[in-house]
Amino acid sequence: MFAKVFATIAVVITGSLLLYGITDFPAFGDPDSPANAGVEGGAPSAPLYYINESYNDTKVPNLVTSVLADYRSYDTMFETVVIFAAGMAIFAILGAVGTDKDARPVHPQMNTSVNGDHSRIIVGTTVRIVVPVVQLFALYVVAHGHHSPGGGFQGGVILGSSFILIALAGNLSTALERFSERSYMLLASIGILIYGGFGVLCMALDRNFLDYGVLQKVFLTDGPEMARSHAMLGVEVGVACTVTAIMFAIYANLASRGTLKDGL
Amino acid sequence: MDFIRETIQPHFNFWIYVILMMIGLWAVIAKNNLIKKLIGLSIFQTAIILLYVSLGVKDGATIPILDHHAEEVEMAEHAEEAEHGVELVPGHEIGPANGGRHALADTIANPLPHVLMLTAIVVGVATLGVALSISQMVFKEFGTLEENEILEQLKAGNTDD
Amino acid sequence: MIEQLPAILVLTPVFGAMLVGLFGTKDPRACFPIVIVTLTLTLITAFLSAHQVFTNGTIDYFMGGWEEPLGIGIHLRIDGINALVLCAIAVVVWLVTFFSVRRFGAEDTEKTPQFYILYQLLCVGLFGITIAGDTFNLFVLVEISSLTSYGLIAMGSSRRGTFAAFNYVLMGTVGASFYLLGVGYLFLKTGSLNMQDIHTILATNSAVAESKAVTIAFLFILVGIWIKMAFFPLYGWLPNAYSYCPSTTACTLAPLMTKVSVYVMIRVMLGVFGYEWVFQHEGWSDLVVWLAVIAILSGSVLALAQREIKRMLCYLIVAEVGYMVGGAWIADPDHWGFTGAIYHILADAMMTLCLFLAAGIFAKRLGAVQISDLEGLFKKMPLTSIGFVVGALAMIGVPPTCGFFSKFYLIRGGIEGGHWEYVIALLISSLVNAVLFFRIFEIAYFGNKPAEGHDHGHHEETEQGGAQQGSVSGQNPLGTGLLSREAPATALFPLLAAAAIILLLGIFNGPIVALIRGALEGLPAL
Amino acid sequence: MEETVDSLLPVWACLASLLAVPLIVLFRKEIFLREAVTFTAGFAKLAFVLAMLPIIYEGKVIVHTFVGGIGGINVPIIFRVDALGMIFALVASSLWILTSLYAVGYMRGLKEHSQTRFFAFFALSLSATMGVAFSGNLLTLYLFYEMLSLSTWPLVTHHQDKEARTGGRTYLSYLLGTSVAFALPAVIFTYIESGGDLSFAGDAILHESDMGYWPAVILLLGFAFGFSKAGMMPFHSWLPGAMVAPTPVSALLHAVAVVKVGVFCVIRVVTGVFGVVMLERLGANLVLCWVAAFTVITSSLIALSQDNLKRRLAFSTIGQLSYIILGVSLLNELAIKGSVLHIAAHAVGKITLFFCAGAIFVATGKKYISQMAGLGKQMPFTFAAFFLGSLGVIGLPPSIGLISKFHLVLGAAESGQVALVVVFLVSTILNAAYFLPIVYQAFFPTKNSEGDLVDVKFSWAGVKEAPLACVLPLCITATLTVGLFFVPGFLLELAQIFVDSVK
Repeated sequence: MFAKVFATIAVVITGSLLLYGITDFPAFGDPDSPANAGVEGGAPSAPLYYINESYNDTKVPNLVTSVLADYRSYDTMFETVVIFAAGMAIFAILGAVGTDKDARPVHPQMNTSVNGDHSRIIVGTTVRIVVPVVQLFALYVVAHGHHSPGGGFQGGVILGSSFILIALAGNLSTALERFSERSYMLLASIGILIYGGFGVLCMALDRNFLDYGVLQKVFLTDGPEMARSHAMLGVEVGVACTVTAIMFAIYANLASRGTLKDGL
Repeated sequence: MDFIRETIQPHFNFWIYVILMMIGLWAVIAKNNLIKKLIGLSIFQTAIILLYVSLGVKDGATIPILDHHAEEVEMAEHAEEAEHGVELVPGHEIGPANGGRHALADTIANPLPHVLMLTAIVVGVATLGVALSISQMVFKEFGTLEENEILEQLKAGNTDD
Repeated sequence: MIEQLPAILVLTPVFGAMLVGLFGTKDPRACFPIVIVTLTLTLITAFLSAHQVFTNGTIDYFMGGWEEPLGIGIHLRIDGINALVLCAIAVVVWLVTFFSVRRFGAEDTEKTPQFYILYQLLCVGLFGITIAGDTFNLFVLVEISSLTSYGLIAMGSSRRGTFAAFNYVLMGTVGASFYLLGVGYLFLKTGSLNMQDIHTILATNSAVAESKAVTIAFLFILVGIWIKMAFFPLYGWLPNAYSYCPSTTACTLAPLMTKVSVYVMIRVMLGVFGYEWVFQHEGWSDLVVWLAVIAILSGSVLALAQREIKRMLCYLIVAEVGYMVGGAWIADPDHWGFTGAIYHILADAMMTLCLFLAAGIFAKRLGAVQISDLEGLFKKMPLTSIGFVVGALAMIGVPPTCGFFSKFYLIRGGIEGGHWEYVIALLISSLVNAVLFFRIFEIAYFGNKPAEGHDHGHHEETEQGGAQQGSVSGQNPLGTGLLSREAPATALFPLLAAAAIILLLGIFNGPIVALIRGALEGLPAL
Repeated sequence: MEETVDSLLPVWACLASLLAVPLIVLFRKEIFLREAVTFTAGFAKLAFVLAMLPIIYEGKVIVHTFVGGIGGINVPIIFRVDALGMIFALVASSLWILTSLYAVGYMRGLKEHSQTRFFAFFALSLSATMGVAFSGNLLTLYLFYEMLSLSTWPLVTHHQDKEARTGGRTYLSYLLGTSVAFALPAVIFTYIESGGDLSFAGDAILHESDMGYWPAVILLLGFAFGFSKAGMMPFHSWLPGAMVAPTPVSALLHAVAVVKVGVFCVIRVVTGVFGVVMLERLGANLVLCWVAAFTVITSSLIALSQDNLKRRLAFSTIGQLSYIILGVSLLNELAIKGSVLHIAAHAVGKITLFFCAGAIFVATGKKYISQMAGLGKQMPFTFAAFFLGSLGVIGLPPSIGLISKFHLVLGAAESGQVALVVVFLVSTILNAAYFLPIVYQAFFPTKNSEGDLVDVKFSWAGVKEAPLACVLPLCITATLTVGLFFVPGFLLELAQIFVDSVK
């Protein structure tokens, strides 16, 4: 009861403060609002710059991708690190990953499902057909992020979910056979190393971290624009690696309470 | 009625986000079940995402992806009309008042909030995952996810650590 | 190379963490060498950047080279203040690494690689927060440090620990979300995420600066940070979270998380909103200082009521946060409050580190959780005791430890700013700390139940038994089995190093404070 | 402007005993080496102090800035030796050697435990004392003051029993409590009022301040009560509490080093912080005078009723300390001179008395005055020394006490405070009343008709003097008490230099 009264008071206070603040907000959809067009006294509006210049800078039509993977790629790298950290935190909390081989089932047992074998056949066959398609689509989403909605995170999540699908249809051990904990640890680390590697490569070529333009010497492109475009693809691949690995790892750990045995 | 038209209507996105957010906050504080608290937390975070995304909306603008076709158009016209803005997105008339470089900005939504919220979503997912794993541990330790029962157990067994 | 320092600082631990992920999972013995090399590099980098800042001025670093126009890329900035904070962070994490060797932290060796990965990512978060020049980037890094700390805290297997960690996640996330909300409001009114840009806008565009939304933005950012730093009345999560987690985790988080949050608050006040903007609001300063006074007093009183060592230290942190927030909000004309608060960030980081390390050693070697378990400590572990005593004296504020000088500057600020309630609270808290720690010293020195009063001082029979003749060593406590129950060198080294730094910081407070003063003058808003 | 000499000598005088600490711990198993270290350090310290003496006689001041401040923001740690510090350092360092000798005899005689710790902290507290004596600004003073409180705590609680625990608790809570609650704010207030200057060099810190009467009184009392080592009532009860310590500690620290640090600080505050001129202008000194006068009388009365010898000595000390404060707060030349002299006079006198109390305890195990009747025959040297020591404290000829008290009384008369003259005289009578009967009873105990001692239920057969290491120092200090009466010249000269510098 106390909690509810307290919650109501807190909600009313916070809500009225927030509403008090919005009374002098620009209207919804106003193209000249400060957020969209900048404000006097400051630097030129960043969003306007992105819309007008980013194609010239990077030759990537998807503005979200170019902002994400180039202008604000430092953020994005840490976004990937956040995912990675969350994965590590979950392993640490549930405590299964390690070198102890005994903790892992040597031979996956097909546990007897309540649903009986018929449904397993149907589900299993369906999954067997669907998973390759899903994975292919995932790769498309990663690779085509420059031109259409998509990118490393989205593609990574789809790819990770394909493994989750395997685990759901069969059991966790089946999925872990295809994607073991050792491999997802490696893949997750490698993903961020790829991302960071592009950044460090730029530093090695005497430019700031993640200043992809200088990579034209490496990619042998005509100008810095295409180098940026290519580097973004590489970076997205790195993101996809980490996200795939961690998405599946989180599922595997949560579903089995960290034991990585049976579970869902 | 005037109040609705003048205060709520132009800002209805903000009203919705505040209401959603308060629902989430209320659940975080008042709900007894830990999972319900987490659901509240997710609503809370999602409301913020809604706020940001609605910041980037422009009337009559489309998603921030330049058209493929426009690429060639732009390539072709770039040489001639470097000074003036070019229509990159077919199908959108550019009003004379908006001429120049500003034109493109009117037809393309603000990409920045989208980028930010992609990050915020990821952060939200990560937090949720960690919170769920901790709640699993809590369940393992206490055998329940009801906050009051946990508190009772903690009060009863002060020395069992 | 020099101009790349900010990037190197943040990235080195990222790569360290990934290397642990690659090699540590195969062989946990590979973890420690990787970590110590990484953190030594960051330590060197931090000091190099500080040197660079104090010789050549502020370092601005634009990620991806997106310099123009301001705010399209991500901006990192190391100025005179955060250079010092960086050094403090680097020193603390470097020292704690040694402490972690013998698995003082996660008792479960299986978790070693995860522990070190999280540990290094925590460093990334803390470094990143400190040098961030972009409000949203700050949020991302705050989340990295929070997520890793959730993991590190929940790694402990105690019952209370897990529930405390859950509450910490809730509070931490709400705090970070409030911050994000504030940034959103700010973005909505200014259209910018870059701190420097926002600062310029608020300084030049009065329409924006006076809008309600900006005020609300400041409020929510402030409350978000306050939750993170456990400022009164939002400190409920801290004592449980820090006192039931593994020692190594406590030793890292307790000195750093709250202090870095305080720095973020100062950064937001000075670097984003600007000094004039913040203090033009009448009554804010008074209100926050009063809150700080309550924080100091309640933290001290609650600490007095605790029987567990770590919990007591946790409530002291609450009081110390009150010191710093109060100092930052005093708004005295010469900015002694700010000076004191920033100096106290450094001092308190080292003090808290020292005390938590000592508490960790007690828990490990003596199984001492309660204060009363410390009976006869000085005899059992003389070297550890030295470290503990230095830390405690600093907490009380005895010269020449740094604790004295930070209080000195804070009190000066309080007097000049006319906030007598703050001055009195500081003094009361010092006295309470003195009572607290001398209570412990007494137990450690006399034992819990002292022998009945002797009629006169003839102690030879009771104390020494037959070891009179020949063995003079029997006559002093240091002689009997010196070092026998002493902590291992890997735990003693960080403790004694922290104690030494406390003394050095105190003795050489002059130059350090001069640097802080210089940096404060350098701020555009001052 | 005073002439200054930059020299490391004061630093070395401090370090002499500080460096001895690790050596003492190192040689904890070789007691002879350990004690040799103590003595070496003692003589080294005395040598350093003596080496500075000629410079001071020339009217110069030795200054050494230890940690430089930058841009005038900070208060550096400064060592500064003037005549006042010199007198104090001279007294403390010379008496340390004697006390060490005495302590060796006492501790071995009683087979005390933890002797290494004892000697180590003893050396440490001497460093702190020197630091106070040679501090060149208020901050350095405060720093060493606190260091002294902390380093003497293990000495006070040396017995580690219940009584020691209570005594130790009182000791620290009074000393630390008052210094944090009163002295620290006072220091900071001074710092702000003076615009960042805390240095004792040149004019007094606040001589240009236009402070009002009440702020000045509050600040002055803040200092006087904050430096509660001076034992001003009502913050005096730590001193009787500290008597649980072994006697060498009581002797050197609670008759000389610690308590004199208290009055030393008050003298510094009156002369160096406020300045005679400013206090005179405001008349704020009178408040301090009366608090001190009250302490003098009250403590003497309490001392009368104490049966425990060390407690009686402690209350006597409280009274005598207030003499010094009273003297300096009279603000005239004679009284200040008397105060400064009284530091030395009371030190040698009181240390003798404590040494005697300890020697009696070592020889007989008795602590109470009522148990000491008739002891004079068995311990003639001890009680003879006790007699001389009490002469010194009471201020009767032939003792240095007479000289200092004479100056004090004349000073009071000169300032026209008749009431204070009366205070001095009454307290002198009280002093005599609580000291002389002890001696009288020891030599001429009341006997009943059968020749047995009244009140005493045991015989003194077989009781001899305490070990030589105990008796020798007390004879030396007793001789000093008398000897200084005949050769007071060098002390008077130092006191004169100091008085000239503050006027």
